[in-house]
Amino acid sequence: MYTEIVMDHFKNPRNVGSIENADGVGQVGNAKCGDIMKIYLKINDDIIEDAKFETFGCGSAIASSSMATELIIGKSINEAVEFSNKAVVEALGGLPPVKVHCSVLAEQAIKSALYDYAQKTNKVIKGLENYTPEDEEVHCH
Amino acid sequence: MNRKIYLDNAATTKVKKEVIEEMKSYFDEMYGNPSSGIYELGRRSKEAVENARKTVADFINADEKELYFTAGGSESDNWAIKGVAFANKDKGNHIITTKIEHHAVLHTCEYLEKFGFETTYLDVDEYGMIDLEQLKSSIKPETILISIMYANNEIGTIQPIEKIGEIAKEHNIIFHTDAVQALGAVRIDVKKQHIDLMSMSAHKLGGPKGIGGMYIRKGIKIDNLIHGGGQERGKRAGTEGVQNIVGFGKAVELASKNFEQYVSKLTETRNKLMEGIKNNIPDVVLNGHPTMRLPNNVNFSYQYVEGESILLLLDMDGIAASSGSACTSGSLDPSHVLLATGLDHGTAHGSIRFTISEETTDEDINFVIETMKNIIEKLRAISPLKKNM
Amino acid sequence: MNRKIYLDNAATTKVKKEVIEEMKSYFDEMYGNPSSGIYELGRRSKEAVENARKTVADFINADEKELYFTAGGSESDNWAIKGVAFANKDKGNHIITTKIEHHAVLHTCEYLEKFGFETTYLDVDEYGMIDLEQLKSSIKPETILISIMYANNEIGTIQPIEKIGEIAKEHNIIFHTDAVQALGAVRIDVKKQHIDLMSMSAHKLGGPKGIGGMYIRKGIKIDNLIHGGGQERGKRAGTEGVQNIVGFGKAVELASKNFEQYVSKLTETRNKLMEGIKNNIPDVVLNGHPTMRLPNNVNFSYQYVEGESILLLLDMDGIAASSGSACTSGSLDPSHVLLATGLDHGTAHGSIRFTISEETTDEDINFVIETMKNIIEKLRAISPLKKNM
Ligand SMILES: Cc1ncc(COP(=O)(O)O)c(C=O)c1O
Ligand SMILES: Cc1ncc(COP(=O)(O)O)c(C=O)c1O
Ligand code: FES
Ligand code: FES
Repeated sequence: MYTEIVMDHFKNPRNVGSIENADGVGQVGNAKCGDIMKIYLKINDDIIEDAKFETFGCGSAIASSSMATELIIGKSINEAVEFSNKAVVEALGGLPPVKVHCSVLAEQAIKSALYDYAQKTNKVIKGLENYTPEDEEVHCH
Repeated sequence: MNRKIYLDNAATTKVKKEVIEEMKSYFDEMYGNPSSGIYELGRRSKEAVENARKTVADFINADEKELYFTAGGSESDNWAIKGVAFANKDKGNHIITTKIEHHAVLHTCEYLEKFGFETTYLDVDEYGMIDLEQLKSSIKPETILISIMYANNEIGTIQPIEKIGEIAKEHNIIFHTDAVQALGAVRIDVKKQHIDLMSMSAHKLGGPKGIGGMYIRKGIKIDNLIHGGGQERGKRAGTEGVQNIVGFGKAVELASKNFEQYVSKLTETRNKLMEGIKNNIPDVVLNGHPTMRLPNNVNFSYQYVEGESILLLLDMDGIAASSGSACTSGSLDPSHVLLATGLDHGTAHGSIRFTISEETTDEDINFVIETMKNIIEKLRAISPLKKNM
Repeated sequence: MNRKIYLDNAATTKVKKEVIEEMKSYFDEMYGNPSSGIYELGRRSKEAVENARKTVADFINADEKELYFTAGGSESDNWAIKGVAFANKDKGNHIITTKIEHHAVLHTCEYLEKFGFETTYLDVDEYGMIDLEQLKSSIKPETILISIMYANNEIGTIQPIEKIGEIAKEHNIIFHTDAVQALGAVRIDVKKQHIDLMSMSAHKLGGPKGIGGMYIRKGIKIDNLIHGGGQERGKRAGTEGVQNIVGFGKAVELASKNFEQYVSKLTETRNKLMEGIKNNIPDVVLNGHPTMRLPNNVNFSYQYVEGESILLLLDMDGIAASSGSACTSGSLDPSHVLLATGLDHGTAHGSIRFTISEETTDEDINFVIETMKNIIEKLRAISPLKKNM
């Protein structure tokens, strides 16, 4: 059902945990839907130096968060805003259609963390102007 | 990883050696059509079908003329409910069932709305038990059918079938029970328990897949679900799956031998698994009734983690189980059964069902407990929920 | 008496060696539930089901997403007709079928009267052929379904399916065909022949009993016959009879290999039997079409004698066949199919159907002809009818 890459990231997730005094923290999803993703970012000079995650969710959700953190470490915040779940799905070698939404969650968690960073630092991030994190939590999937 | 522990016997079971052995000759030796009784090959098939019918009927204390073969539990449920509804619509349009039925019952009731039928879905308590008082007060003059499952497939809770049967009888309402999970696990007596219709499926007790049965008390008005040839006394058309019917019969024959012994051994093993999990893993919730439950069913919710990830990790260790999480089924909501018992969505997502068989050893149990302990620890370590608590 | 000649392959067939071989491992090795895709055992079963689906779909030039497994031909017929009727009743309440359909179609149409549907039963000519002009003139604005069998099980007549498909398409009416007897005996192309729904059954072509299929063209509106779990893309609930599905797939795979060769060999043997009977026994009437008939079907009426007595005598000589006589079925009237072709009751009572297989040898044929000659002579000698002629 899952590709080898998905299973690898699921079995041995990269970047698990939290970052103390993180520059941006985003949490999306809720337990009602069976998935919560929390992403911590350490940002220096608008570059994402480190990313960590905590996830409550299925194999696809865990693998997606692992892969997403891998992909955004080293990226600038402008690049990270452009980051889409498609990149995660591709990097994972594909996801079953019913599981693609778990990768969307990863994209949203990153946006949410960037938003938090923008709020904290009073920055305007291009592409995040109309973003409001609450929107993401209303409906399951 | 070489060990394989199959603990999903409520989903389906391995076909028993003796069953396969019995079925063998019905493929290319005694392959006649039972309806072709005029020649020997046909007569032999007919005989085989009737022998199986007697075995199954005896096991539930029915007359063999009240036992019909179907393609499985789902067909039986559909037949019972649609058949009774359509045959008795002049008497009323109201059906009573529960919130924790199998989808074969629930979706059938929903479908019948299109034909003007209405359904009351009874609540269950935290253990998955219905309330007999609510049942009584739900009965209306238009009620033509009560359909309440014997034992639940997810949480294993066994309903007070005899009491339900008595209530139905008092009110002169037809009583159907889905006994797919109960057959071979509890003593069923359709006469004593006042059951009018009962669904069964062979693959849940060591028989082949795609064959089931239905008990229909003599005199019950029911339309066919499958019209056509005169098979099954004109009540269910289609060339009989003779080899499968023979297998069903054999599986029931095996179940009826040493029945009490089998059940008590299973119960003992089940209790070990239940205790082991409760004592070794914190923050777990038992789903279903502590004692009025199927002898093979262990179902817990593991807080702060999600079921599919548990199943994936279990599979890596060669353990097969199932979960009520929405993420396993691709649907939006977790198991309707768990929600009906009052679990919140989050907890329901973290449920795992183990259903054992007589092949399950103490060694298996210990390995499963140890494995689960590690898995839950690992997943909780990466869960954002745990910390918030 | 040691020789055994099975010539009732239209009733059911022996399961082929290769089919049994293929099914074997799905009883106690790969016994997982296909819906439990999370673990290996479940995935394997799922794969097996999907492979079989592809094989069957390819054979009839369908997309695998348009192929659904059922418990057999009768279920498929019921599903097609009830499913289309209930799903399209806002469009109309009229169904067109023929007088020579299998009871699974006829009794289903009759049942639907209870729900306000009306059926036109098309006539057939002396060969069992429908009249396309009558079909066209029977179409009304309320017509929602045309159900016409591909090939008849008693007399073997093959209908002009492609032309019927074109007429249905022109009028935007759903076209169902019962191809239970045709599958594996004639080339079927659901696309070219404009078939919207098609019933199949495995046990008619060397597969196991109790498993069938239905082709449903993408976009066709149809209600479920069996509601419940999400199996078969939500269209047919019930745990899949995996071992039977695997067997069905294998039987179709075998049929698709050397198909033309198989058909021409069968036709040759059939013609020998047909000629042999015609030339050796006086006062016989061929039932069905002389050329547009199934390659395995030989059906004659033997005047002045009754079918059951012939069958009994044949059985004594180890030959299995069937008859359209009322006396074999215990019903009042002889075969509705024979009557529809215009046979008088007396003649219809004396009909015998031989349906051969690829195992049927020339020696068998000669033995059957010789035996029949003796039997008919013997029975005519004691018949009062013969003398009156
Ligand atoms: C033409 C036709 N339709 C339908 C059926 C019913 O198929 P099954 O026996 O698989 O239900 C048969 C065979 O009995 C048949 O010959
Ligand atoms: C309680 C219950 N009812 C009905 C069914 C359906 O049975 P089958 O899969 O044989 O159609 C099942 C099993 O899936 C079940 O557990
Ligand atoms: S977290 Fe539920 S499907 Fe991925
Ligand atoms: S003559 Fe005896 S049943 Fe017809």
